Amino acid sequence: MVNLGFSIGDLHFKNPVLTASGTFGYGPEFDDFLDVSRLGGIVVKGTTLEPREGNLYPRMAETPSGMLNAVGLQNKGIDYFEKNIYPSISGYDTNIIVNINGSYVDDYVTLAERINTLDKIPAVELNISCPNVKMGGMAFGTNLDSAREVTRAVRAAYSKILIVKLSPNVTNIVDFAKVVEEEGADSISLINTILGMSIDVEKMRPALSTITGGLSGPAIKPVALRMVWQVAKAVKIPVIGMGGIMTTSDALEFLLAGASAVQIGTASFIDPQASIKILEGIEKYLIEKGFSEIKEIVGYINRTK
Amino acid sequence: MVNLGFSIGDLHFKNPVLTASGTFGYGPEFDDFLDVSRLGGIVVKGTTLEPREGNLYPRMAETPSGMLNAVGLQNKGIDYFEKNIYPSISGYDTNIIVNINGSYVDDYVTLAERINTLDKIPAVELNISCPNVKMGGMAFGTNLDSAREVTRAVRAAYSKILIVKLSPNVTNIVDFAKVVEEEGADSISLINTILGMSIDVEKMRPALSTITGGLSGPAIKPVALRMVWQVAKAVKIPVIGMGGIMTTSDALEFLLAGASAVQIGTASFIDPQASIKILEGIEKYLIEKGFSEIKEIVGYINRTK
Amino acid sequence: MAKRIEDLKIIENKRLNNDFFVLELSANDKLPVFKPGQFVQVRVDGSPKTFLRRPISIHDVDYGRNTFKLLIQITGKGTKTLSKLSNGDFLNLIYPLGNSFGLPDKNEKILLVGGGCGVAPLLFLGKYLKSNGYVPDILFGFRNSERIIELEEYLEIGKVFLTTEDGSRGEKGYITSHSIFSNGTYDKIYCCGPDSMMRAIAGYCKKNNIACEVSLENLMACGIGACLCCIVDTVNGNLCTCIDGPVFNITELKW
Amino acid sequence: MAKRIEDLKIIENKRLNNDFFVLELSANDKLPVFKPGQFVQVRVDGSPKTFLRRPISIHDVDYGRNTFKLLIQITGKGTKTLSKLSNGDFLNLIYPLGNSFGLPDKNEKILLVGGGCGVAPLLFLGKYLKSNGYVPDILFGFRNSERIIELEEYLEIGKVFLTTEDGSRGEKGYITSHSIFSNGTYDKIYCCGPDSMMRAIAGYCKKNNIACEVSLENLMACGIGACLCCIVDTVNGNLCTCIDGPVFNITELKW
Ligand SMILES: Cc1cc2nc3c(=O)[nH]c(=O)nc-3n(C[C@H](O)[C@H](O)[C@H](O)COP(=O)(O)OP(=O)(O)OC[C@H]3O[C@@H](n4cnc5c(N)ncnc54)[C@H](O)[C@@H]3O)c2cc1C
Ligand SMILES: Cc1cc2nc3c(=O)[nH]c(=O)nc-3n(C[C@H](O)[C@H](O)[C@H](O)COP(=O)(O)OP(=O)(O)OC[C@H]3O[C@@H](n4cnc5c(N)ncnc54)[C@H](O)[C@@H]3O)c2cc1C
Ligand SMILES: Cc1cc2nc3c(=O)[nH]c(=O)nc-3n(C[C@H](O)[C@H](O)[C@H](O)COP(=O)(O)O)c2cc1C
Ligand SMILES: Cc1cc2nc3c(=O)[nH]c(=O)nc-3n(C[C@H](O)[C@H](O)[C@H](O)COP(=O)(O)O)c2cc1C
Ligand code: FES
Ligand code: FES
Repeated sequence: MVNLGFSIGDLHFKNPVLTASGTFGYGPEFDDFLDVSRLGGIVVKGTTLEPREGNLYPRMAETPSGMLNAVGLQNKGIDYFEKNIYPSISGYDTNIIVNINGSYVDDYVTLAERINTLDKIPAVELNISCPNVKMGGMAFGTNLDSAREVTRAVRAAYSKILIVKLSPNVTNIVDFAKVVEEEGADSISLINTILGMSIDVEKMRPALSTITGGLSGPAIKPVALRMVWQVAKAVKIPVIGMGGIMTTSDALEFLLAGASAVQIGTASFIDPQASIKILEGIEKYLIEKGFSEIKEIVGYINRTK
Repeated sequence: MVNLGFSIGDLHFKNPVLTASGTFGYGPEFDDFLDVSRLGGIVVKGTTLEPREGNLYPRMAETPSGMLNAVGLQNKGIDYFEKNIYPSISGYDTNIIVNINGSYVDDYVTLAERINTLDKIPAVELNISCPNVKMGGMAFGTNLDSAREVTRAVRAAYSKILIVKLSPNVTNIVDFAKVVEEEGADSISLINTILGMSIDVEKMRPALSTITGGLSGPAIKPVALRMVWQVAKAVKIPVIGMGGIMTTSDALEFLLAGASAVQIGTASFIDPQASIKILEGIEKYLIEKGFSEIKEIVGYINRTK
Repeated sequence: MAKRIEDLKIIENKRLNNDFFVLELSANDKLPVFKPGQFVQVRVDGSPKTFLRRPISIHDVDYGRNTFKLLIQITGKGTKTLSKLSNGDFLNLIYPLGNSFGLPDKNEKILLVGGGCGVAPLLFLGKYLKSNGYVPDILFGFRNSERIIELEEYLEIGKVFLTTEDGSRGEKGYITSHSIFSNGTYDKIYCCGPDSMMRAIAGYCKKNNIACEVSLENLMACGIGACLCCIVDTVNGNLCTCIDGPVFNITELKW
Repeated sequence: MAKRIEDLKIIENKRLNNDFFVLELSANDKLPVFKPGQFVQVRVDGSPKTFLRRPISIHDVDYGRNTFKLLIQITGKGTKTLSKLSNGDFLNLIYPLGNSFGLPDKNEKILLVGGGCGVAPLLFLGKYLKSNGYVPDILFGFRNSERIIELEEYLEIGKVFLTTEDGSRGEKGYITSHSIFSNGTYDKIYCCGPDSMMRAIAGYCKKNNIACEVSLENLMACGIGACLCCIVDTVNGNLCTCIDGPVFNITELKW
């Protein structure tokens, strides 16, 4: 048997396969397809203080080996989450992480404080990288000072595990990684979607109601992998990699590049069982290659010549 | 008959389909497949002052709907170009544009001066966006001050049409577009490749000798299109769009978003006749939609609600 | 009803005309009981242009043979690829998905309206209604006579009326201008087809106080309520077409 | 010789064993005269994982029937897709590409060495040599007997020697340890196969002063000298495998 476990701070994960925010609902959506408790963790839908309706339809466009989305953080707000959703998912035997979003620093802080009180939520993922909202979101993740400010404020207010999710829409991702590490983040997750666009040539108009949206799926994998590799070399805290992971081999690329764990996003739309298949595939790979612990392959390419 | 022509400054192009630097050789490589003179223009291989061997093998990796390359500006230098290549291609009845590259500002200036003397080269494309060289290249294209400095210096030394090719690896592409416009560029072309990476999971090592490389092909199209749209709205000079254009429909997306012309890159590897097919397709589209001039569709989506 | 993901065997791929074909799929395990209006998410393998699954309605079910059918219109790359599948090939499906059409009240006079690929779910619905004692009228609209599909099975359900845009068969014009609407008085209309058609029918129903359910064809990524891409603006806020629909009563919609 | 891009019809797809198959392709226009060692760039349609063309050597030519063959080893997604093509399907090719093997001097004793899919170009080369009056020996290496392809056609060219890694047929071990190398004295060796094998053969040739040409299998994007991805470091600087090769005399290489 191989040891797939890893830790962020004092939080143990039984394996390195998590699901990405906004692509796995709250978990129950997938109960028919897999045993959610087998996953290393699930990052639930982007949550805000107040309920949000998100952007207008159409919110999605297919692109070569990828998709654009412009959901815009539709969710019922933290009150509803606490009262209606939290009770129904806190039975999962896995780490449930809430992805938090705000328009102002205070929003993030209040959300983190609220979630601090929820026993079964051991971590938050600070989303400073949503490209689909007018205020907040990516604005925090593409400006070093804002990234610093929001991370610092949440860290001061929140005592459990703090993961900060970075935006790929920046010149130098390492600068952002270092800033959030300095401000006390326990882990960094990346990448969120890349800002993209699509036009319906027959109708001569943008495919999305918002014109631009976030690109995800295999198309972005090479960019995501490069950023994860850059960040993992530059920080000491664990890095969670994502972006276009569809197969075991994709997930292994991220681990070999230095990610301690991966998140499965868009893949779950195409194969709701993708996360579990990847988990099984990683275990098989380790056995075949003769490793006994997942950490032996984390950052492997940086250790050899 | 529809009018496909457009102009950059006083330079007329008979149609808006050009080929992208580094993907079409110098032209003769494609003589067996198409009549190069039918194209709106060809941008020849990245050229430097001195001959360069480029990076070590392997320089290429296939990715989902795309490819990574790490050629690193292999070329025989400007002397060889002037003596051996220029005479053999100056018979093409199309605009031949030289893509120039350097490690220092002076390199760019000297190259531009040299090319200023070549009658049959009406324009240069200033490549400040090559991700595959250690010095120069993308370093100029990801720093506003450097972008300004190199554009200003070349503009002062070079009197013909100056196109500046931007890097997509920045937080805010519009800032760069405005700077080079201010410094007197006649046109902006974008995007160059996006920095990416790939790992051979079986061999447990990076797929490229340089670890990272430039991502091109359909995978990057949504990102390229978004940037072209952003830039075209922000500047007054003509914009040349590229990034993942494989079909007529792809090219039309860029034109509708605001590009005055397009460059065909990676597509020429898969179908050496792609550029001509796209040219024919654009003409057909204009006729079917009842337009008589290409400029009627340039930026169309910005004119309607 | 639990959703499943499964490779189903194609036992027939029948081309109806240039635009339409019917796939008959055979399941290994016993089929669940489908409800009319439900759909499946089809994985079109192979092409970079068909990255996401494609939602397709359940067209007909044969519990005896443990098979069901999809009626598909070729509209793009994905449906084109599907049209080339051969008997014996396997197709990966997530199913059954979505809510369903509601039964009408007793003795109501019913009309089924379908345009283009919107006719697909109406066969299953029609058979279901018939087995529950209703005899609905059926109205289909097609671009021209070449696109009309075989109508035999529908004729067993009720009277069938047609429009074609070019008048090559049935009444000429759009479906919404068919004389049936000025003559007939229906108590309930079930409708599936292009957005513009459904909106027109919904408008007519509202004006004439006719109950109406429509089956929406919004763009979908996941089909299982996870992505929130398929939303429709309703009186209860944004709902998901894939789990709260695809069938909506027009009183819910902000049309 | 002008390069062309053309849809060629598959007139036979013959499976040799688990790993290898042969496609026979028929051209509409009269085939150009191919040179042994040349290759084609195949467009594998459909999958996002086979974005680029795949380089495949010309395995055999039949000018009379205006057809030629490709011998392909299934090594990944692209070759797997190709293996499933049926008679009558079309395949888009750019061809003919690359330089060619050089004729040996008169009366030289020749050995052809092939490993894995490296055997592909050697049939065409062998036939060419034979038609020019040479009787080469042939040495092939395979992983095990199950992977060995049919050898009849090669036996008509010259003596055939075999190694398998597990000793299930021919001599046991790697190709480079075959006894032929200690017994035979060749004047020229033509070699195609995995990099490590070609390097070992090249080393042997250098030590023993034997002329040697190898056909490289570098990764290619364009195949026509436009992308500069396929380079090999030679005494004359970086050359392109696709236009300056794929055949190189080992004296040119920095091995
Ligand atoms: C609940 C539901 C049931 C449906 N039932 C049927 C049916 O029974 N028969 C049938 O022929 N069609 C049906 N459709 C429409 C069908 O899904 C689309 O025609 C199909 O997805 C087009 O795919 P394509 O690759 O051929 O076209 P492309 O134009 O290449 O598709 C491009 C993108 O747009 C999406 N798309 C395009 N049109 C639609 C559409 N109308 N609805 C949803 N997504 C679309 C595709 O999924 C893809 O992401 C249904 C749609 C929905 C939502
Ligand atoms: C000049 C030349 C002649 C060749 N002749 C033959 C032949 O006659 N028969 C045969 O079976 N094979 C031949 N090969 C090798 C063949 O091109 C590869 O096996 C094939 O490209 C693998 O594709 P895939 O999609 O199945 O594998 P994948 O591993 O899925 O391919 C992934 C990527 O790697 C590339 N690639 C992988 N292996 C090679 C390789 N060895 N050479 C070049 N590119 C590679 C693919 O093109 C693709 O970009 C030749 C290669 C070259 C360069
Ligand atoms: C439909 C959709 C909704 C998403 N919503 C969120 C979100 O609410 N919060 C967040 O941090 N990321 C969100 N993401 C981004 C993903 O979590 C992930 O970072 C991104 O999709 C890249 O991974 P992938 O290519 O594996 O999907 C969303 C992505 C998609 C496709
Ligand atoms: C193999 C290769 C070599 C390239 N060399 C150059 C170069 O020398 N100079 C340059 O400005 N861009 C170079 N590019 C970038 C292309 O010109 C183009 O900007 C990029 O590939 C995006 O377009 P595409 O997706 O259509 O290929 C190169 C791209 C490739 C794939
Ligand atoms: S399609 Fe994903 S929520 Fe409906
Ligand atoms: S493969 Fe492009 S230059 Fe050789």
